[in-house]
Amino acid sequence: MSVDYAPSLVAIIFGIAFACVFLGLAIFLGPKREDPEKLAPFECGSEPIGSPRVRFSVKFYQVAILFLIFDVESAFLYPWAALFRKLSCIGVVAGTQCLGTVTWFGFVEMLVFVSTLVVALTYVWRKRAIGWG
Amino acid sequence: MAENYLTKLDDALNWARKYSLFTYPFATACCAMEFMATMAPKHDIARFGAEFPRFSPRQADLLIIIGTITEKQAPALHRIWAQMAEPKYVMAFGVCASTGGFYQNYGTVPGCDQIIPVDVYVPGCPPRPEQVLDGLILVQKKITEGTTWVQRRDRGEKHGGEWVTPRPSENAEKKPGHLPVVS
Amino acid sequence: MANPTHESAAAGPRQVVFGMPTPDEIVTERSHELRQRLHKFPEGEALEDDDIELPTEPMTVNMGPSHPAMHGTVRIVLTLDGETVKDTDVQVGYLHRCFEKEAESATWTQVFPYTDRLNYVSPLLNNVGFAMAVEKLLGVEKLVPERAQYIRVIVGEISRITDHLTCLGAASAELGALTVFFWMIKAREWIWELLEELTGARLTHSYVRIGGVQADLTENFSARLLDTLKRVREALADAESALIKNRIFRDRMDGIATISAEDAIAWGWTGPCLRSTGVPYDVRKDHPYLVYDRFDFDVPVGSVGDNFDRYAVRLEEIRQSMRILEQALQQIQPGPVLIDDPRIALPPKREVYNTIEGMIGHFKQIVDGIRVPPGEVYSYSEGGNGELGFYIVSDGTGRPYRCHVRAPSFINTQVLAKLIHGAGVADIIPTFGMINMIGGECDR
Amino acid sequence: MSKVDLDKLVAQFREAVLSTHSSHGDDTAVVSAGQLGAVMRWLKGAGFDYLVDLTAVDRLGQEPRFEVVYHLRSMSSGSRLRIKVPAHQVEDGPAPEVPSIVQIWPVANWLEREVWDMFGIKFTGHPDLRRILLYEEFIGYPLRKDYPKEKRQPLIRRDYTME
Repeated sequence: MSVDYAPSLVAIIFGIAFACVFLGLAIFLGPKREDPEKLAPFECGSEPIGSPRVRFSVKFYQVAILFLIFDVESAFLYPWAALFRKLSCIGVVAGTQCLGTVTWFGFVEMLVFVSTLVVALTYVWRKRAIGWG
Repeated sequence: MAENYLTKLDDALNWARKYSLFTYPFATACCAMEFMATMAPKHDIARFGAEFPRFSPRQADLLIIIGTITEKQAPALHRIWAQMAEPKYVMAFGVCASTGGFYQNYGTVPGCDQIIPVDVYVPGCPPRPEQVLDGLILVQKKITEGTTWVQRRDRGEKHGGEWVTPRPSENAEKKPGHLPVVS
Repeated sequence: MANPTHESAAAGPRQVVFGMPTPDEIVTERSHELRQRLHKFPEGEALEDDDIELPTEPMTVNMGPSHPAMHGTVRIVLTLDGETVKDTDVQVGYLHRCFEKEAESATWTQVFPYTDRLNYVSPLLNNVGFAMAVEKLLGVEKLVPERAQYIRVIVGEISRITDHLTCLGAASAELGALTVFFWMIKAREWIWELLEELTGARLTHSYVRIGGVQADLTENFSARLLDTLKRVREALADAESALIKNRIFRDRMDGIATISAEDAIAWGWTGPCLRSTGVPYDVRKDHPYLVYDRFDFDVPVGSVGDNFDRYAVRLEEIRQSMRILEQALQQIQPGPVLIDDPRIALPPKREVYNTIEGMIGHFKQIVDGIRVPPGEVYSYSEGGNGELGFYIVSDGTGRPYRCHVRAPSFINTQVLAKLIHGAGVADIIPTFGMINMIGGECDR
Repeated sequence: MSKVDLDKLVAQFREAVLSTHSSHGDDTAVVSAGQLGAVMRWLKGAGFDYLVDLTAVDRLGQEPRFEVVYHLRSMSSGSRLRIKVPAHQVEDGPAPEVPSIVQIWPVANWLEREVWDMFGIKFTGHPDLRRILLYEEFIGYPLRKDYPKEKRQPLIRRDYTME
């Protein structure tokens, strides 16, 4: 079945155009007056002390990466949920009704995907990488 | 009088800027209580588009100086005003911000226009919320007329312009940034 | 042009040159340190890579004067290790408006507008405190008419309610509960309307005079006050139901910045902060002044002394103040509101225009001020944040020789450094909010 | 504080207590600076576990020009006491010295810093004596009687001619 990609193309173009127009407006119409005091870092009105380039504890990086992994995982659920009816139905799908036989394929497929990540989650949990202690 | 300076594009821009003033509430003293009341639902400042306080000078248009500015606070005020993105407008909220009020002593700056240029002074100690909203409408009117300090400076108007500003007396030592100490 | 930043004496923040150390500097510096750490571990264990934590540098951040949570007038130089606070240098004084120097050059009555702006959240409590101090010095505190004392208690308790409403509202807003902030400010707005009718101003009332109060209560004031209190009670009930059992709020407030009773006393805490640690010290109960001994109200006391206890004590204190108000409104009797001693109180306008003594008395008192006999006195009352004391020295002229304010906010804020050591950066906000530091009173 | 405690204090520190009087219901004891630490420690032991306030008064023209005033309160009995310590100021000589009581009551830390900031009375033994209400560049001590009220020392001012 030929899937017509035109609408999504228009949406992408519109999105990019929308962003560029507003950024462009800000850049071209906004007045520019840079001077050293304006570009100094803002520290609630005080003289900036210390340098922002300081070695951070690795905890921050760890928590960020772990969040990224499980966030991307949940991103995969969306397309799966959209196609769930098609996946678990051999035969024609009429709107919300599956005319052919209903199988467990869709569900099992996602179960495998999620369970591998649950294994990763338990490992991370046991190593206390998530906790902030 | 000021209209002929502005082109159509500036008109449109000023109209947009006028109705979406993001305020940086530089709140220090008793006027902050009245500012809370101005923000609160009864005297709602949101009706004029200035509802969203931005606590970073980079994202603020209107610097509202709320309360007394002391000598120790003055460098912080100047730094925050300098770090504000253009175009920036300043409103002095209350008598202490405008002239130092009844704190004429060694610790208080006699008015924040000794430190940064101010567009609108709202009298009152503390001013009633209606006065504050009136001051805000005055800022909006000045923006459309093009008579705010930033717009004058962009047009290159020097002090010779039609508005009068206090001049340091002749015997002031010519070091930049220091007026004679009033003793 | 801008002054160089002050280097705090304690672990002073290092002035690091603004720029990234070059890679080879990093390698040489770190590998030397790493090799040292490796030698310490026995051979087998050193290979376990979990234990080696690369040394991190403390980061110095300004929680500066113009910060929404710092009420705009306190600067904290934080030395952070990641999220936990290692060292703090709390700097106050950004709202030092020289109250004590101004008081020395104003007559006794002219000091009242300055006292309004000390704790500008509960101005009438300062007025009453100052007036009581001068009356104690004059020796006339017994001669103040009874109705004036009742009115002082009434407006004082109303002012205390606005103080706690503002403090709880601002603290909830800083924790993200903006709706509760708007409810509390709405409730405060109703009260301000009432006070504006009575005193003429919403915030800076200057309503109390030496020897009484400036004007009598407006007509059916008590009926409207009771109605306002009913509406405030409803708004308070909404706010309490929204926050008290809210998981996020409780996690941010429970067990944070706990302080023991001994520490609180050693650090000079008074008021709701001290009562949250379990010490039932309230000046209205321990040293009853005005007519407080005629009302029965109890002093809410916390148990653990953490942020939530301070929140709950203030919430309960609002209700106790309402109880006092209701009893005071029943017990109040008609009568004069100002002492009729011409040397202290201004004569009524009728006399000033018609009689020569009234005019001269009025003129002398306005120009030279009230003749207060030389001496010194320390008078104290229960302010919004604790024991508000006035130490006054008079040299017999019409102007105070020395007028020192024992500011509860200044003394309560001192222990902030100890409370936030080792806490997270996010815990500074509720802790500072619950101490309720008011710039005008802290820096005077 | 009842008369008894005042007499006990005099009995305990015969030479340290210069004089005692009681006005407007506040009992006052004037103590010499040298013995201040000992008197305060004794008073804390005697139940005055709460330092209410610490301030100073500049009596320009009288001999002990400054007097540092302490207010104490006992949490248990609720009695209060005022201790005054004279501090001499030699004509433009060094700053007057008073021993610090931060070790006894930690609350005195900021209070003493404020008295140093406003009066220029040095507290020996104070861990971190710097200005607290004013900025470091401020010269002079404003709450002294000879400091004019409106003598400003601005850190920063806008220069109109430069714009």
